[in-house]
Amino acid sequence: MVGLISALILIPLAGAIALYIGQPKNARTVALIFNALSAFYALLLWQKFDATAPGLQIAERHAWIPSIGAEYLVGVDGLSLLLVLLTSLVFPFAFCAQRLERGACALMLVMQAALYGTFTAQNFVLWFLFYEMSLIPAFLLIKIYGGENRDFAAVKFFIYTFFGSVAMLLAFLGIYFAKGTFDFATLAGLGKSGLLTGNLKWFAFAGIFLGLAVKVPLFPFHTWLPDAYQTAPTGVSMVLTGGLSKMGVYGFIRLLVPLFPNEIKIAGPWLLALVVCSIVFAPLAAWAQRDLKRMVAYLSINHLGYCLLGLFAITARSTSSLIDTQAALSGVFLQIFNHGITAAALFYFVGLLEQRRGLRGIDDFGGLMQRTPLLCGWMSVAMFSSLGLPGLNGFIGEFLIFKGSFAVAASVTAIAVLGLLFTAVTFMRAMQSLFGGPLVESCSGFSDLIRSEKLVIVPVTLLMFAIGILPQFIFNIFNATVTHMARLFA
Amino acid sequence: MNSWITSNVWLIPAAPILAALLILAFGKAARRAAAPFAVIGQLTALTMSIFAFVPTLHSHGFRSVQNFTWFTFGEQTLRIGFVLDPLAAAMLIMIALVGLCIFVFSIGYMAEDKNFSRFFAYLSFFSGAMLGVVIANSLLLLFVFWELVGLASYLLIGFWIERPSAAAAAKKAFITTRIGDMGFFLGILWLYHRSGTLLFYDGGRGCLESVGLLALGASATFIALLIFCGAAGKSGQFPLHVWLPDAMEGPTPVSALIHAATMVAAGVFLVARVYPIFLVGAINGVTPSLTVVVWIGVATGLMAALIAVAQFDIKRILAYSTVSQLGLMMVSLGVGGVAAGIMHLLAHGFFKALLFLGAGSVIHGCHHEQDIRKMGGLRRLMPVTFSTYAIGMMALSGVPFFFSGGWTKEEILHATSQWPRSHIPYYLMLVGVFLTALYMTRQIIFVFFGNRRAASEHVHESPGVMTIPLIVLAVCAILFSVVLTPAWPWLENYLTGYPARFDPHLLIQPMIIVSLALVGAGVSLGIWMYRRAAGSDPIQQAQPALFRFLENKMWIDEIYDRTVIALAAIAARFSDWMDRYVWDGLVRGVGAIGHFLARLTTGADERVINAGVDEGTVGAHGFGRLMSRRHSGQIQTYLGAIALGMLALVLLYAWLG
Amino acid sequence: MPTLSMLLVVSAALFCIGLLAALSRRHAIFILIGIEMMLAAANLNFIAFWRFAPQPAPPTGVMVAIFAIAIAAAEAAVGLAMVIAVYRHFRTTNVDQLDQLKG
Amino acid sequence: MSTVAFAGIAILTLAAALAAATLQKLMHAALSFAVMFVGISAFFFFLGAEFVGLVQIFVYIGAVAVLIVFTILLTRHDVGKVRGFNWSGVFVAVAVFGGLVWTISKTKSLSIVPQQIKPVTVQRIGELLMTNYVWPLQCVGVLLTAALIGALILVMEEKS
Repeated sequence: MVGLISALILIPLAGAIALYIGQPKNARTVALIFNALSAFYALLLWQKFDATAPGLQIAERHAWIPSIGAEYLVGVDGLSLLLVLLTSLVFPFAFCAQRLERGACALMLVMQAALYGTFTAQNFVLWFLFYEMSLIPAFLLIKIYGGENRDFAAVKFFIYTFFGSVAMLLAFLGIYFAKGTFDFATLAGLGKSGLLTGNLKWFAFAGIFLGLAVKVPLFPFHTWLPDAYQTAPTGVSMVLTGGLSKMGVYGFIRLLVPLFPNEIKIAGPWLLALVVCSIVFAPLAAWAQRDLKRMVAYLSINHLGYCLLGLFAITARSTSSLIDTQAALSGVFLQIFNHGITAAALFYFVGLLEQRRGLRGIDDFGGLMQRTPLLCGWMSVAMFSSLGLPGLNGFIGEFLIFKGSFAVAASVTAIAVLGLLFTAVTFMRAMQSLFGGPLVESCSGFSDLIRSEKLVIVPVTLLMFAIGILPQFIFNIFNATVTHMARLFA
Repeated sequence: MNSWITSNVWLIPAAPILAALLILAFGKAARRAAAPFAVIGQLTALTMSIFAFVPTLHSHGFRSVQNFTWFTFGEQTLRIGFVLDPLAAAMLIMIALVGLCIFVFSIGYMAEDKNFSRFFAYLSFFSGAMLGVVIANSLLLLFVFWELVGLASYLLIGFWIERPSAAAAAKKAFITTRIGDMGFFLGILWLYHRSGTLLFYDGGRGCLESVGLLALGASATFIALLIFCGAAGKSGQFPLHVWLPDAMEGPTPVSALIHAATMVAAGVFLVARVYPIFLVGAINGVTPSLTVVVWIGVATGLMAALIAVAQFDIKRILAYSTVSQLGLMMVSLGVGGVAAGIMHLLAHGFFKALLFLGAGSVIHGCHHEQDIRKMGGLRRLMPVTFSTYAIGMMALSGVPFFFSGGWTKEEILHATSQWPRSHIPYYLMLVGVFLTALYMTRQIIFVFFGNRRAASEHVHESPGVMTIPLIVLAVCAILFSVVLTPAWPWLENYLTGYPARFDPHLLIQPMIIVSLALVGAGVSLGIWMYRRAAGSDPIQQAQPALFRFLENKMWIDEIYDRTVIALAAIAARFSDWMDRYVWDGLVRGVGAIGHFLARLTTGADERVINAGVDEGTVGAHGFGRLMSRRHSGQIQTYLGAIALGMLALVLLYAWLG
Repeated sequence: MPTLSMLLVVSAALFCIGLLAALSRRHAIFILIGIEMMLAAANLNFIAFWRFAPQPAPPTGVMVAIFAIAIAAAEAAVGLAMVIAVYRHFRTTNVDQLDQLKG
Repeated sequence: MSTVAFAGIAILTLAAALAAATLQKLMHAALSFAVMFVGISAFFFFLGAEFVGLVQIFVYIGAVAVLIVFTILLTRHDVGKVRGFNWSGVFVAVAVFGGLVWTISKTKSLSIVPQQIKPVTVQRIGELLMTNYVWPLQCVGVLLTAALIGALILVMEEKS
């Protein structure tokens, strides 16, 4: 009998195999059917999930390679469930965004399975397997289906992330030889008293940090991201930002913070400095971009920076009170989810523009408001959500993060607020030159949103509003986990 | 009904917002229904506001609070709520009433516009958000509505987004206010951190109540100043005032009016709402934060009044007059005259709305000409507009006895004169009053008197749908003074919570003589100076340098362009450059070192150097080629790499020891 | 008596000379010679560690060295056979010109 | 084992090794190679592993060195032509040597002198080979056979 989570992981894989063997004509439809199935399972998981219990739930445990302490252990807590739901949401969204070829659809499904695995695995070996498994389809998707400059971007992406992964693997081997276990929960329990000693401690910390920082990415390990996001097809960019980048933040929460609480306290100021650089420099760089996709990519770095700001602020200082810790953690979780939706939506809109115009430079458009008011209106909603306008989803997460981090690191937070301002400036400039001014001739033939596009964008936007106005249903997923983790970190 | 509305006060902003959503949902199909929807929504809000107003009259210091949990995070809850007190109730009525007049006026003014329905959706949305600001009982909820007001103003300023100037003005407004809002946001965070709650009133535990205020301690000054940043951004206080005059790019009278009568009042309202925070640690009613408010207000008021003297655009004159009046209100709040400031805010809402609608009527009649030098002699052609405009002008100038503005201005001057710290603000305010009378006289002479000029041919009076709101507002501007007189200071006592008594002896105050003299001097000087001015300005001829300085708004925009904006743009380009060349260069450098070592082992020195140079120059393809080149196929290269790798491991092992 | 570290230094030197030969020389036979030297250095380490271990110790080092010699001999035989085969095919033994693995 | 003898053998071995690695003439290098193995065998004798030392001499000097010489003869057309020296190899080798020596010097537990031991007899080695090490022995046997056949196939004349 296959468990619920295993089924969730296997469904996209089955879809990929079906696409490969069956060679169906309409690959996207098949992929969407499998997505619907996995979404159904994800909802089932949500339904079975007991939101009041803090620990691991619906776990499946099988022996795998006992000699090295590797076992097949999957399960969900609030954070994992949140990310599983996000994955189930972003992938159909991405499939709807673009008519991908059969091979690309199969690769996307493999990536989806890997993401489900990453977010549910509770044993390092298994987790790492899925973590790396997502890398290969991402590489191939960029390399084969990417746009201009794809070879360079793909290799850079691969080498970069792979380098980070190797560092992390080495670090974990070190931990394994010291402690003899790969189990997350056991390791987290040992983390308090210090996992390792001497220089090895810092070596392991740096290795894991590097691996995750590249993935998120955190300044200054982010330079692969603009290239990769820029050249990848729209759907892949959406998945990269909506799913893959979350693996890094998830890793920080699940691995680095529980395993190295003492080291983070020492390295805290440096980490916060990097985060602030991420938050301030990324939107500034976004402002200077001419390519819309690159712009959104940079803003993505900025938004993930907020997640890490909250996380590092509460873990870097031992003085943080319970309310601040819980606020920051809730904010981080919510921000993860929000960013997944919002950034994917932004890439979706850039894709729509590119589809209509063939180009996506910010100067290639102008006066769209006259020609395509609906497109502009819905795109503005996504932009306002991204810049943290109250009433939309971005605001609550950011408010909670800043609330938590302000209490412990006021000066850092004050600088980070600049990031909010620069994000607004960037979006304002984009709106001005895309929507405003006289209608550019090359845009005069644009069609407004068609029915199928509306069907995609309206539910997503409604979700943004729902989270922005009545967020309780999202908080319910992870409140118990937040409480539990806050005790752990305190 | 009365008690029902006090416990469901949220319905007041909900009505216009619902109307906005309905109009948007129907889209273009709702063109005919848009205006009725919006007007009904606004009318509902007004009715409910009046019903909400009634219970506040029953008892002095009435305050009804409904708090509820917005969401629970972890084990903590975030609570927000709504409050109804005299301040909120008075603001509600002013906003709803002025808003209704605008709505009706817009039906006529925007009749030709192809995005008619969208315009009404925005207007309703704006009105709802503004009403929400007023009744919020939580600084966070207030911030939420505050930002929504900002969004609505962005949408309305940029309503004619196809005009590049409108798009730029909208962007400028949003970003400038957002700069202030970032300060406000930090203030909220700080306040939340210190007091543990963002509710204003919460049965003694709110952040404006004694326990919450005690918890603030010395940080209260900073929190107050940060919140004031937000207020300064919204209310166009120096140095964040630059967006307000540009905001006149919106649909002529309507958007301008919103930025003149209601939205900009939000900043003043905010300061009044969180006034207890400003007062923490006050000695004689003076705190450092309030002192800052006073001086910023004085600087704004005087600067804007000076600039207004040298403008030729009918709307810009009014815009600067708004900035100047807001400065006045801020001074009033800063010196302790909270009630006076709010009274002036309410009165200003009416007469400034009147003036802007009048200007809109003039512009409409003059076929969208806004330069006052090209108008003239409109007095006979547009009699209704003229007479209502004259009432508005006198109210704004502060002519005593009959006009609301006169009474409130005196109250403010009175409060300022008693400020213990310094008398300079008082004298500067007197200069401001004089200048106001001067530039309003100048404007009215240019527009309505003298001979007809280029734009005043074929002028006609506006239709009834536009003039009736003018008349309503003019009546309001006069009648409102009934509750403002010192003889029966009903409104002041209503706001401060004391019962009002009628005492006719207090009608004549010494201040009224000063005020009368100044206004009289300003008006007479204006008449004397501009009487003969036909299409040109006497100051311009007498003092061209000074005039140019004022006409160009003291070059503040230009200074910002050269400093702040230029710096930010440089920072952006620098970030991008760092990213492309330094951070990415580091990564490529690491790759190049690996490549270099690999090459070294094959001993092809020339190729190493070439490849190194290539690496620096080829850029895009370099990395890919590099990766393939490193696989030279030569066994010795691999062996060398293995040896170095082993060495690295050995060293690592020894170091970890 | 020499200490263990002196022996290890000698074997390290031997290893590095072998590495030098394997990396620097163009001729395939030199590469083989270098590899044999490195193997011999490793054997020396095995024996030395066995000898310096606290006694009594099982002669594991000796046994491993014997096996290593056997394997090295086999490697040398195959390696030299390959040199001959390559020479026949390409008419050269210069490894610089053998880059069929190039990517 | 006296320090003097140790130093002598070490110098001999390393000098021969260096010669084998750097001499221009292949034949000279092969001879130096043989000399180096004599030195290594001497180390083995001194360290009490007489049997390994003997095997070393038999296998290397008797078989491998001779094989090398044969190969040189078989490919002699090329011998004079392949020249050149890759100096970057020196860099790598010196770096590795430095790293190893630093590691050795840093490891405190290595500065020890040997204790007295019972010599390991050939009989004991034989017993061990037939008991504890019987599986590795079998594997080596297979490996040697495979190597023999492989070498034969490699050097067979190419058809066509």
